[in-house]
Amino acid sequence: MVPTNYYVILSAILFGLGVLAFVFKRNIITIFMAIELMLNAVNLAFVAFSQALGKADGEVFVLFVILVAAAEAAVGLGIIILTARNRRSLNVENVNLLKL
Amino acid sequence: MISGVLVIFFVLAALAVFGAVSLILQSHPIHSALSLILVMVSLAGLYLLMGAEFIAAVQIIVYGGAVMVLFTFVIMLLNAGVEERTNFSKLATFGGVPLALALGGIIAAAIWRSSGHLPPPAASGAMSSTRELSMLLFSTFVYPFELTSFLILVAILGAIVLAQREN
Amino acid sequence: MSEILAKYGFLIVPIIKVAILVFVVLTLDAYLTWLERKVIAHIQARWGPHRVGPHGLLQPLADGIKFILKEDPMPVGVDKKAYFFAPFLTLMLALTSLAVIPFGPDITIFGYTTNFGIADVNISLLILFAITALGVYGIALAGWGSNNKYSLLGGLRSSAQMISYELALTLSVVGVLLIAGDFSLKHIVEKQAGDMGFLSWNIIGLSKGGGGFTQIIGCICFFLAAIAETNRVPFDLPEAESELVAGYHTEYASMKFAMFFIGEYTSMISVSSLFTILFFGGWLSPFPASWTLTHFLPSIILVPLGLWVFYDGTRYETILGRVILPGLGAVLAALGIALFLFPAANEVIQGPFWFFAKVGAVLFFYIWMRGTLPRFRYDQLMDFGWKFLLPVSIANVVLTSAVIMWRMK
Amino acid sequence: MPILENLWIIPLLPLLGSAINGLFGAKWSKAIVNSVALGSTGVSFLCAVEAVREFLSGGSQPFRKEFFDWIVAGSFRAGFDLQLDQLTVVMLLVVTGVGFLIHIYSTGYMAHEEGYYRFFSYLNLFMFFMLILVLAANYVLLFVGWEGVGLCSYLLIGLYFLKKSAADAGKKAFIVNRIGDFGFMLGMFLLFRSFGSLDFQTVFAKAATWQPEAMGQFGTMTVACLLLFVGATGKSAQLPLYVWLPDAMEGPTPVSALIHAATMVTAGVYMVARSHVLFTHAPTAMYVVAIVGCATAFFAATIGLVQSDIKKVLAYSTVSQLGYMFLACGVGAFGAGVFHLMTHAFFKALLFLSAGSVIHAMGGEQDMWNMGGLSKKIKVTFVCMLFGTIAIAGFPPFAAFFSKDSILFAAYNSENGGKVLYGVGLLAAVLTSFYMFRLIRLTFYGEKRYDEHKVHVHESPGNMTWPLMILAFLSLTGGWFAAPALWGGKDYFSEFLSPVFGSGESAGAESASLEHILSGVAVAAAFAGLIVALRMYGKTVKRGTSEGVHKLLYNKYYVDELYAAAIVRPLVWLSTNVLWKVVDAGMIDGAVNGVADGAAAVGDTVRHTQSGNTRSYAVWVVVGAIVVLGIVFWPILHPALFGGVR
Repeated sequence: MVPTNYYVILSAILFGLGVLAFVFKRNIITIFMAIELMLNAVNLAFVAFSQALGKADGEVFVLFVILVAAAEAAVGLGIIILTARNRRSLNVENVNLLKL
Repeated sequence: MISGVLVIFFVLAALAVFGAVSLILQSHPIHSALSLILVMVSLAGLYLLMGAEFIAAVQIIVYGGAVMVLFTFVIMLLNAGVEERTNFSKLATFGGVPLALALGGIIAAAIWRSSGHLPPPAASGAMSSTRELSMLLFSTFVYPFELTSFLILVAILGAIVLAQREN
Repeated sequence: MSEILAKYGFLIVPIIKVAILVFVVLTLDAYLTWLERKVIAHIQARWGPHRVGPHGLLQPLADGIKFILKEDPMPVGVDKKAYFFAPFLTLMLALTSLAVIPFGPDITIFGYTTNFGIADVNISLLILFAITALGVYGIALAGWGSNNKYSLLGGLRSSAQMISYELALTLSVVGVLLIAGDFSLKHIVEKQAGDMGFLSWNIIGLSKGGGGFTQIIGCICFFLAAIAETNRVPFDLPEAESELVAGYHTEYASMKFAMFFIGEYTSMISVSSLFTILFFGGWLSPFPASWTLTHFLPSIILVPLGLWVFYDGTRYETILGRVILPGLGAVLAALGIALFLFPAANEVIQGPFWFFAKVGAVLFFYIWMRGTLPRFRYDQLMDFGWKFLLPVSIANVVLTSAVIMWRMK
Repeated sequence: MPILENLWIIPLLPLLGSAINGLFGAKWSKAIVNSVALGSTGVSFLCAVEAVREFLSGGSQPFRKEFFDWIVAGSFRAGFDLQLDQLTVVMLLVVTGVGFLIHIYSTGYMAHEEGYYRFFSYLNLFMFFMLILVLAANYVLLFVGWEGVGLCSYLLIGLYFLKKSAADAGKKAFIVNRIGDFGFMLGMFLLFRSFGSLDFQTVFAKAATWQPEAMGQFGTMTVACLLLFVGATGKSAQLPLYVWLPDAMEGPTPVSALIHAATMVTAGVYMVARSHVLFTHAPTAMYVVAIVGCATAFFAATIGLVQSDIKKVLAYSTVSQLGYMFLACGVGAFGAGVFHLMTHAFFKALLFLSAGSVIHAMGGEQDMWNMGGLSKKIKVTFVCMLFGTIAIAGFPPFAAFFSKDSILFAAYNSENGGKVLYGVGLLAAVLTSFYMFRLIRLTFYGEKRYDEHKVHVHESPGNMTWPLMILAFLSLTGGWFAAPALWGGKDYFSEFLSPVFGSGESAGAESASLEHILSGVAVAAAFAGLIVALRMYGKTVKRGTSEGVHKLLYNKYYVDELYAAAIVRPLVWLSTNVLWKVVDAGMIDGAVNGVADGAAAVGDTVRHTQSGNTRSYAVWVVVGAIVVLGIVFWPILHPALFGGVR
């Protein structure tokens, strides 16, 4: 059998990569994907723990996470479409109305 | 001696990590999306390995079949081109890698030390786990569940309002 | 021999089954195209293919050879990865979806019991849906990859369409799931078994336990959604030739095109099988089990068919016709007689016989619709999916669960 | 409906009238405004009469009712409590009755003035507050009425606010009253601190149990009484705060009659009389009151001698009459004080209204040197004014004869320096009769000193003359309650009030002889004044050249100039040079601007983190996550960081 640690470490690695993508990508959509990647990493940890502890609560939370991610995707992509429409660009570095 | 399960695990894990890395390295959003789908599918495989069939199926159906399709759809709709490598943010350029690594490292270290004693995930019977899931969902977590449905409704409305062209 | 099976069966049997299944399904696809062309031709008062072989029976073969031999041009400016990946993905997923479908009850050969199908997973339905859900990527990537506005529009349409109809597809099944209380297709079929024959199928729902409830609404919703999922008429907008030359596979030729082609028909088959399993009792005979005479129906059908084919072949003027058709007829007739003589084999054949009969009917219905109905407009498609299909299937879920609750107390 | 049970009706009616007129009067015709104002006042007068009837028929038991709680904080309670006892009865009838008459008069007097509806709205509002003042059953509610009437007097003095002098007079009245009110409030606080309540019942009940303080001792009671008296001096225009009243004559004459002669200015006297229990326990305060009253009486009378403005004369006479009332209170003759208050209300209202009628006739002329020989032209006014003059001068059997006589008698009887007080009071009486008859001579006799062709002298309309006649009748008969005291009988008025004040001065038969002598002296004094006046202002008079004492008196002892130099200018200087330039501009603005500048500076430095670049923000998020996780996981992590073994 596979020790729980492996799953969890894998999820940590994926999460780190997600953070990296989150910081490094310039395309709004890709950044959004990075967020999804982090969510997936968290889900993995959830499932691993819940299976290890023999409780389904963790999986319930995974379900919630997935649902919320779906909702988030709907709204977020709507926002992205608007942004792209208004600024003719998907590069977050061009979306800088707040700069000094 | 390495058991077959372990082999499968490592294969899937390697796939997932590969997908995540290529998500970062790919310059075109649609390729990033494909790599993300790869990650998700391999994660679904891992769930199956752990005996969480239902979660695995939902992972593929919702994430793979709906969310990521939405992403690709939007990418096609906006006809997103290759990502331009601007570097306006010095902070992100120089501080990004170490910080992200530090974060991942902290989490990894903490988990490594804290979850050592846990037993390996035991694949309980699929239907049993699914049934248990539904029981919890409709007894303990019923209010969060209903709230989530409401949240999704709100999200749908918000998406419609956002995406419609004002005229 | 049996001990070998007992020892390495877990390895050998699946391989054999996969081989058989792939062969059968590919042939089936090929002749499905033939059937489609023929049927539509007759609907439109034409002859359809009738040059290659008697009644154009060898047409599929010719087509296959043509596909293999054709040049495979590569348009400029395509996104190579996506362009190459898409057809493989489509075909792969289509074939994989067959893996979890039980074509019949468990069978025992040489003392080795195995399920009539490749994998017997207890969440086969979920897996099937998962695979169908991934199916959209083939089309979307094809549309995106082959740098062409028609393809892109096709891909966009298909991805939007699939997301929209997947909901209805999944929800329309929930009723059945509620009745069966199980994700396993095998169990779902067994739940429909009853001494009242077809009356206890889910579409009628008079199962002997009294636990059933008619799923006619779910059945209709599922069928419509399935057509949309497989991009068939009247929902074949991704490849609407009158608007987008050939939709997402405009830029594809030869083998890649063939892959899309085979993938489409395979998914048709798998969806029809799922339809049969969910609502029409899968491999169950429409007659009560007590009517043992009905077990001879295969022979009763096969023998006259074979004799007619034999007779029909003798009237052919071409050599090929004179050879092939009578041979085929003879084989069929012999098969019928053999089944009649060996009851054991007959018993084995019962399940698959009914299964394929039903699937064939459903496929014929597909073709029939294609020959009959016009294509929807895009907004009509969306309105139909969101404003009619989805609410109706949700209503079905509510209704069924209410009835079940009422039965429980 | 028993009015006594619903006393609130009496003040409420004028309030309604005021609200209606104030809100809608602008668009309505004079007739409607009249009917609203007169209706509300008249009905409330009738209600007051009915309430008094019920009170008397009910065995004249002091009535008191708490209608609703207004302020309740801890042990402190200030409720909307109204009470009705003999003292209140007197005030109530005077206020509503005289007020009603003056309302009637005003309809004629104000007929051609602008701000008609405003005037009546204010007048009704004044009635409301005055009634609250007299009906109040605790100091807080009394203070409400107190402030309210002050406000109304301010509004009414400044009715012609376009006239600078009027606006200034209003402000002056308001500010001077503030000083008095300050003292009054301090007194209230002290009372609450020492008695734990401001309710008349409780306060007086507790106070009655206290040991009366000795003469010259400044105990709690004395201080409280003195503070209250400061308020009284402000409201009732006593030394040193009398200065606002003469200027208040800028207001319309009916206002002067109602507020600055009949009712409001007597509020101080009423308040002192109301809290007589406290004062009787503080002889020092009593003495101060007596001296101040007496001094004011004389002082104001002297100023009144030489004034040329007819209303100014009456104003100073008012001040001196109020002084008489305080003198009475000071020597413990509260009954006499209230008695004089009532009679004074009658005849001073009469005098003012007549003066108003004269001014009306002269077309707004107020300087007596430009009048003369009016007696033929405006007979009714002349007769009425003559009645008032005789009354105030103190000739029997007119009202003031009895009231002033009883005051002087009480002063004469009072110990420690009563004789002196009596003497000064008598002198003031002489002066009073002098300046009043001077006024009569200058106004109504001699040859006319005005231009016939410019001024068309005419008698006032009925709605002005009728109130005059009624008031004339009242000022003739108003004093007859006390008549029996002359021949040793009972002073009915004091008898009536005795439940409130206790039977103070009992005019026994043994002192009857003395009283006869004293009243004879008083009449003699009045005659003296009359004779002198007639001799000095004969057929032909001309404006006196003012020098020496005359000049001093004519300029009112330069009191206003004195105040301006001593108080106003230093205050102005302080406000401009210290409070404004240093405190406000320097400290306060400095602090505010400093805070703002500091915030701006901080923002200037911090805003550099807001690069506006989303990726930088993402990095910041990561940093935050690292910090939080580091803190949370520290116990798990530190062996790992420092090479610890699992």
